[in-house]
Amino acid sequence: MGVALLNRLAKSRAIDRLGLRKQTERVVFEATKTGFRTAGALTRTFTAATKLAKPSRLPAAKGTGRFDLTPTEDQQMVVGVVTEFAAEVLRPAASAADTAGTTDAKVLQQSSELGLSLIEVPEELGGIVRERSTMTGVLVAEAMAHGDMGQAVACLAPAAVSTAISLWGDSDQQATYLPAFTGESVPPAALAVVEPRPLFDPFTLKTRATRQRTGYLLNGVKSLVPRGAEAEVFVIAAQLEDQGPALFLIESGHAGVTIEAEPSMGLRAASLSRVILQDVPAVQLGTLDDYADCVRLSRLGWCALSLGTAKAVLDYVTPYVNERTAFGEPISHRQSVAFMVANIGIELEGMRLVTYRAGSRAEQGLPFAREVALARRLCTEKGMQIGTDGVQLLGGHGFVKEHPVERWYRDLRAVGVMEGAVLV
Amino acid sequence: MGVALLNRLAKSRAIDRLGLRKQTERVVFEATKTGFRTAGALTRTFTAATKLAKPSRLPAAKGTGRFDLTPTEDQQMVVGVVTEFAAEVLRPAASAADTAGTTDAKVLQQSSELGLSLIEVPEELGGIVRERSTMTGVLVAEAMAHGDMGQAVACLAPAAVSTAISLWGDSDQQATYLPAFTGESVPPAALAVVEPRPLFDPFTLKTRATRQRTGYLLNGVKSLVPRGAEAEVFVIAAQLEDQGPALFLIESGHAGVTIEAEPSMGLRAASLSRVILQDVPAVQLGTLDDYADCVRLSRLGWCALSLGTAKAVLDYVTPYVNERTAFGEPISHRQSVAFMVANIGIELEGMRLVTYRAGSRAEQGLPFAREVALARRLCTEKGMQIGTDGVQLLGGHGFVKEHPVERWYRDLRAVGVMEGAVLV
Amino acid sequence: MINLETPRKFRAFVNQAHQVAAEMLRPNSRQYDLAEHAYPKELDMLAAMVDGLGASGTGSGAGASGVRRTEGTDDDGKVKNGSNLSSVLSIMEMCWGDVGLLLSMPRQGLGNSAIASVASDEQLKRFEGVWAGMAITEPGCGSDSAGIQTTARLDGDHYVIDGEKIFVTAGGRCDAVVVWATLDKSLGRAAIKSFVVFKDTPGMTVERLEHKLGIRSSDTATIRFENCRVPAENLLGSAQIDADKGFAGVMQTFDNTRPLVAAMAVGCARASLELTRELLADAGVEIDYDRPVHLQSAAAASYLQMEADWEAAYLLTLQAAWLADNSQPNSLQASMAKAKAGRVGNDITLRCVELTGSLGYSEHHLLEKWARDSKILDIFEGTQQIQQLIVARRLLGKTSAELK
Amino acid sequence: MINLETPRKFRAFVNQAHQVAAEMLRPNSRQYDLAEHAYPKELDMLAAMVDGLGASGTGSGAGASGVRRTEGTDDDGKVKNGSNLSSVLSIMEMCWGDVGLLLSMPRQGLGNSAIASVASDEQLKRFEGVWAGMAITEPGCGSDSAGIQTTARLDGDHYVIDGEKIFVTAGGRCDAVVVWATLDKSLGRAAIKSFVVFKDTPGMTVERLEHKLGIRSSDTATIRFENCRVPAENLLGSAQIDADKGFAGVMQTFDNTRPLVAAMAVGCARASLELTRELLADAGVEIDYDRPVHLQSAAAASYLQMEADWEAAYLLTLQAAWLADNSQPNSLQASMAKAKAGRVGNDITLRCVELTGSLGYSEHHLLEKWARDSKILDIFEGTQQIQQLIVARRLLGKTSAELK
Repeated sequence: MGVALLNRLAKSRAIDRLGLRKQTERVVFEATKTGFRTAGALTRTFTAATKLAKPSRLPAAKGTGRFDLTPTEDQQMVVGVVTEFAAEVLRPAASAADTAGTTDAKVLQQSSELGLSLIEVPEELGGIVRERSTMTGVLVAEAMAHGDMGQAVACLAPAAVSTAISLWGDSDQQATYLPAFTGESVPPAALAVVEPRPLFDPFTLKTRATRQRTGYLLNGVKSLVPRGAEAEVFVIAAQLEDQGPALFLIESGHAGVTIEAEPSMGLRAASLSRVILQDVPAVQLGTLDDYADCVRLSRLGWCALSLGTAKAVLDYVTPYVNERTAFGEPISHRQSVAFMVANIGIELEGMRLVTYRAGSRAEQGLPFAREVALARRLCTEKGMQIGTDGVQLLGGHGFVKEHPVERWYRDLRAVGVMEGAVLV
Repeated sequence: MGVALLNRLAKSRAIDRLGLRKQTERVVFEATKTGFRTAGALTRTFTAATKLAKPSRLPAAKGTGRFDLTPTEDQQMVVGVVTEFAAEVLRPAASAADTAGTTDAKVLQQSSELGLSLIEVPEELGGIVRERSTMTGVLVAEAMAHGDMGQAVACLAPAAVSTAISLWGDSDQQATYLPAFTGESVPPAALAVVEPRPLFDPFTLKTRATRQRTGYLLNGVKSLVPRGAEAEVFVIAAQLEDQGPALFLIESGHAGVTIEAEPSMGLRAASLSRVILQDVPAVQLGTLDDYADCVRLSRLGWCALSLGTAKAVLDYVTPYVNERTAFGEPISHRQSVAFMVANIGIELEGMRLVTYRAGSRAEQGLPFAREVALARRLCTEKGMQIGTDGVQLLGGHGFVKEHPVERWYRDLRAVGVMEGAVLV
Repeated sequence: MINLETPRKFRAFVNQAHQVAAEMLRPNSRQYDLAEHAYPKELDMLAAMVDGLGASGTGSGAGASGVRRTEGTDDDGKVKNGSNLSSVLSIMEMCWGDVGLLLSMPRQGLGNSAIASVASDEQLKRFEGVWAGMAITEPGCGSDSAGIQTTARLDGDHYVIDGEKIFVTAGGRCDAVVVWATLDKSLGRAAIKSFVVFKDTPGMTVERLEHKLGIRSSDTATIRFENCRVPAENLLGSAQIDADKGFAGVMQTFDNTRPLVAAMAVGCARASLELTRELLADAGVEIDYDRPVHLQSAAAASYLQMEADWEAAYLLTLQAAWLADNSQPNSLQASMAKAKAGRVGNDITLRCVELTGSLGYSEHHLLEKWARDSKILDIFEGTQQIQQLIVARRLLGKTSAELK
Repeated sequence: MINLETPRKFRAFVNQAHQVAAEMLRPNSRQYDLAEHAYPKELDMLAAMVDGLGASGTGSGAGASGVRRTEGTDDDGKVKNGSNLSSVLSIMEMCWGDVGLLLSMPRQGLGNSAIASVASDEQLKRFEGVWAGMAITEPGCGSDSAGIQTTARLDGDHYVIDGEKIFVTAGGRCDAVVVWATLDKSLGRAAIKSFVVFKDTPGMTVERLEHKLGIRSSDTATIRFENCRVPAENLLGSAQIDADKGFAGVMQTFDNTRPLVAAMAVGCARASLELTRELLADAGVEIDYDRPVHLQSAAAASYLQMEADWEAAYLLTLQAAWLADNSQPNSLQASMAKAKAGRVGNDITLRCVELTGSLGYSEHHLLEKWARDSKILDIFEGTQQIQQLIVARRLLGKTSAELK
């Protein structure tokens, strides 16, 4: 990172101080966006700018050989800013965004100004990094979700596409798309992996890519795609004939792209949608091996999100159980309450360390499939336990929307279900 | 039941009063029976006595159509006697039997005088029942294991064979073997299903039955067979060529029968063994469908045993946590302790009801595969949880053999591992 | 004779309840989940049907009002299968349909159970046909029923009630609420009594709760009492403060209502299990009850574990109701049923969403809704923690002063 | 820079420890489990080797004595990977071999950790090479360290110790025990101090515990002190009763020993996991880290869940040691590690027996032994419940008077 990052942060901080903190009112949409069906939302034309001779590839980060849990100074700075954004912007807007079923345009604009799409984009392509920065991605996703998981997913959705193109795109793809993501107005975009069926396996896809004279045609249905109705570019996971699953790039302007609202239990601020593809022209992004990495890095992103939300639960219930009294003393003096809080703390710390290990291995170019699998197991299960315990600790109050724990309960269930959508 | 049962009980009670209660000393074997390898132990000749024209078959018990958790008067009487036997004989002898790796001969003799082998044998064959009595078997196994699971398995092992022959034997087999089991001296015998491999499946057996001109030849290895070294008759589960798994009867006197000690984590009083079969002549017992029922009824027996041992844990820890003090009051005043006891109570009650439902359905001739599967799931998992929580509640004291909880911990682990050995 | 099957005489009745749930509740489920504050008009017709069911003799106790314990021996001196059992069976079916709608069913509120539990015969008759909500919880005391601050002061032939109650289910729609209030704070539990207060009583204000995680079709209200005068004869049961019986009077209600809430959790979880099983079958996963669980697919194993826990919750619930029918003490078993069903119901519905992936998580199916609805069932009528406290006290022989 | 891999500089050392465990501990494991009271003579040679390892500079802190915190900055001002971390890594390897034998290792007792934790430099030197057990628990107070009844009375230049200690690991074989005793019962926690008492001291009687569930190769003793005179300079650390520091003095020991016990649980559980994985592979079950868990076999899913919990316990343990190496407070993380590793270790070893069936349950393999050994690791050095209490107090900001 370095200069590019500092510039970014200085700008975003200024905007933050002037703009969002002073907001006093927010438009609340009364109706949820249930039930629409629409065409794709392409509004711009992507054309190749200056093209590199060969695609830019970030090298693995060089390790120190020491066991260390301290983020780098760069990471501390980035996380500091994102934490502030999450606390000052995302958290206050979370309830309204959940009800509206969408993230406010101003919040999205702010987040793109923070440079969230640049964390894995090389400096030479207008990004801010010189080597792999998976751990930074993990820390950022964690910090965002501490504010609100739903809006975090909405904000991070375009970054999944820019990261995928940086990591695996050819020089054409990098030249065509990345300038938009590194510019002033980041295009809505989404990485779509899930398909609507029980026991979905991202390595056995029903969406098919059929080879054409140039490129491919995609057919299939993608599910739980964030901001599907707005997205201008999609990265789509599809079965490449008899070779296996791979990633494909499409633009949403084609007539074969239909978007259906898919409101769900949680993540409502992310405007989840189905994306229905009928003979949509596509280009392949990366190799079959890259696809496996994409699935893993995306799962890692969901783990990171779960850390933030689970931490939000812990931070919320701690003062609550200390302040609330029953039988003449704080309910935190009862072991059943106190131990529930202790276990939230213990399991969260475990989730965090296992996720960090996976992230740090990925960043250093070490094999990380095992570590991601373990992190996903923990974050799915213990994360949900933390969500339901959070509601339980508030009793009847936890069940009503005056308190955010019910939303975290709904959001945390997404972690084991989601594939794609975010990438670190 | 009726008269036959009453006679039995009267006799056994008398013996009990005169004999076992007054015992003051017991031979404790210093050495465990580790490491022996021996031939089968046949000491008698089984020949057909008076033979019925067709095999005796117990009809299903007739239901009342009412939801009812009250045992019949007959059952209450039987369970009363067995409970006393378990408390007065099995429990005091448990620690020594565990150390010795065998159940005292006097205890076995006593238990056979109780008529444990007759619970599923029709009156016309010298038994005590006129209709299926699976529930009685469940209640008896539960009561026995409240005393000691290891000795209970040793005592109930012959009953598994007499029950199998009653339920599925042809008139020859019934005439040949049942008289021994209904007589004064019940022969050691065992139902052997398990084979020594991980993820053992009783429906995919490696022990093979090869068809001969008359009967079959068995080859294979059976594992965790109670009292294998003494047993005179075995009922063996084996793959019947290409037809599927079935039961076979063998006598242990054949030269192809070798017994190896197989001391294990728990159930040490049951003298678990491997039984190695090389070209051992055998006759088939029952059909392929009968075999499936045998597996289910045996699993049900293990569920019943787990209920008794888990209840022993609850009964033991309850006064313990009330009497033991820390921080100036009984440790039961701490919610972490009290809730652990509460959960033992709740899960045990659930295990009990699910097991009873399976038993009562079996007895009434209703399909019961589902209910057995659910009972086995619960009893395996919650039973083990109860075992480990029992030790935990005693802290360091739970880890030493001055208290029985460490033995229950070891025994309860058997429940999900065992197949065969007992039958209800 | 031990038998844990649905009683023969209730089978037709349970089938009818299932038809009602399948044809009237389930189809309206999503609609009233989304339209949180709309009154489900289908319920009036339904309530009439339920009344009919109750009166038809095919089964007594079709809903929450069927929990009264009748003294005396049964016709034939044998074990009795009565209205407590039929109530839990019917509520399971209804909640397989929709928990929120069941909770909105006219004349079948938890307050009706309270009346059925402790009212005198005269009162029972007087309050027949009244739809009654139940008002126990107060803002300051979540689970501490003994710490109630609402007071009832005798003034002539009226009691004057002052205080605030929260989380009153059907509090907006019902005709009356059963209110717990203390006659004398200094006398502790024994002084807590319940009162039937009609909605038009001056001094009573009802305010609807805005938004909830689940059971959104049912309304939940906050009710304030200021100098609210209630006829003295609306005090349920005895007005005497009997220190020996302690909490027994009003607490008896819980012995009857906890199995009902357990039944709700059991019904809701069964809905999740059934749909999940269908969806898994579509994905090629079959449940095999004979094959060892570790040899099956992980999804099947997960399902089997859930089904086993469900079966335990189901039977614990039936047991608690059966004991009540047979005039045996059931406080322990009622709390065991509520504890197990509450946690298992929540766990199952959440895991079913995980297993069914995006189908379960999105609103295409009702699985995500059931995972939201189920949570309250581990909280109201005594949280998981309260139930464990009660079970522990009973097993360990401890008073509430010793083990708190 | 965040990196959770084994430090490069410890890799060779960890490999050596693994070789020792594989070649010297594991092959003797069953023998000394069955011969509960025999002294494992192989250990003397082993202890010499461990001493050599420690001295060779390839790694410091090969065993329990390596937990001392050194003040001052590191050579290069960077994050430090020191003897706390190398100790837990080495103990994990050793306990992958055998927990009971590790606990019997001369000069590497938990008492040595206590000495390393709180001794002055002079004492550290004086007690070098002493094999020290740790005597905290008393018959009357399981987990209540503050309720210690053993007294130490100053008489001239000696302390006179009276009391009884139970569950002293290696209490029979060690050279000395570190005894917790109070200087003044009326002053509470602050008055509790630790003393090094040599085995030949008059007034001290040692009695070996007969039979245990697991770790049978290690000896566990009851030790009684009657008018037992100990040189005053054997009081570890400061003799002053500092009410402000409270328990801090002796309790500091736990911050160092709990990660060690967590490491034992992690090592033992890894042994179970590895063998189970081999046996499952024989049965045709492979673990796939990419395929969704619900699509794999139940055995693989079960394995993955165990491995995930194991990984959390492993990393929590490393974190606690790493904090100690870097002179950061680690009480919270030490208790988190002990809580998670204790319960997960027990759970994993028990589930591995279930998965491996009769092979796991019988003595053919060591799986059943590991399921017995693991249980004590969730009990000693503070039970699961004590760890949760400590974690809860820290997270909630509660004193031990408020949350008990």
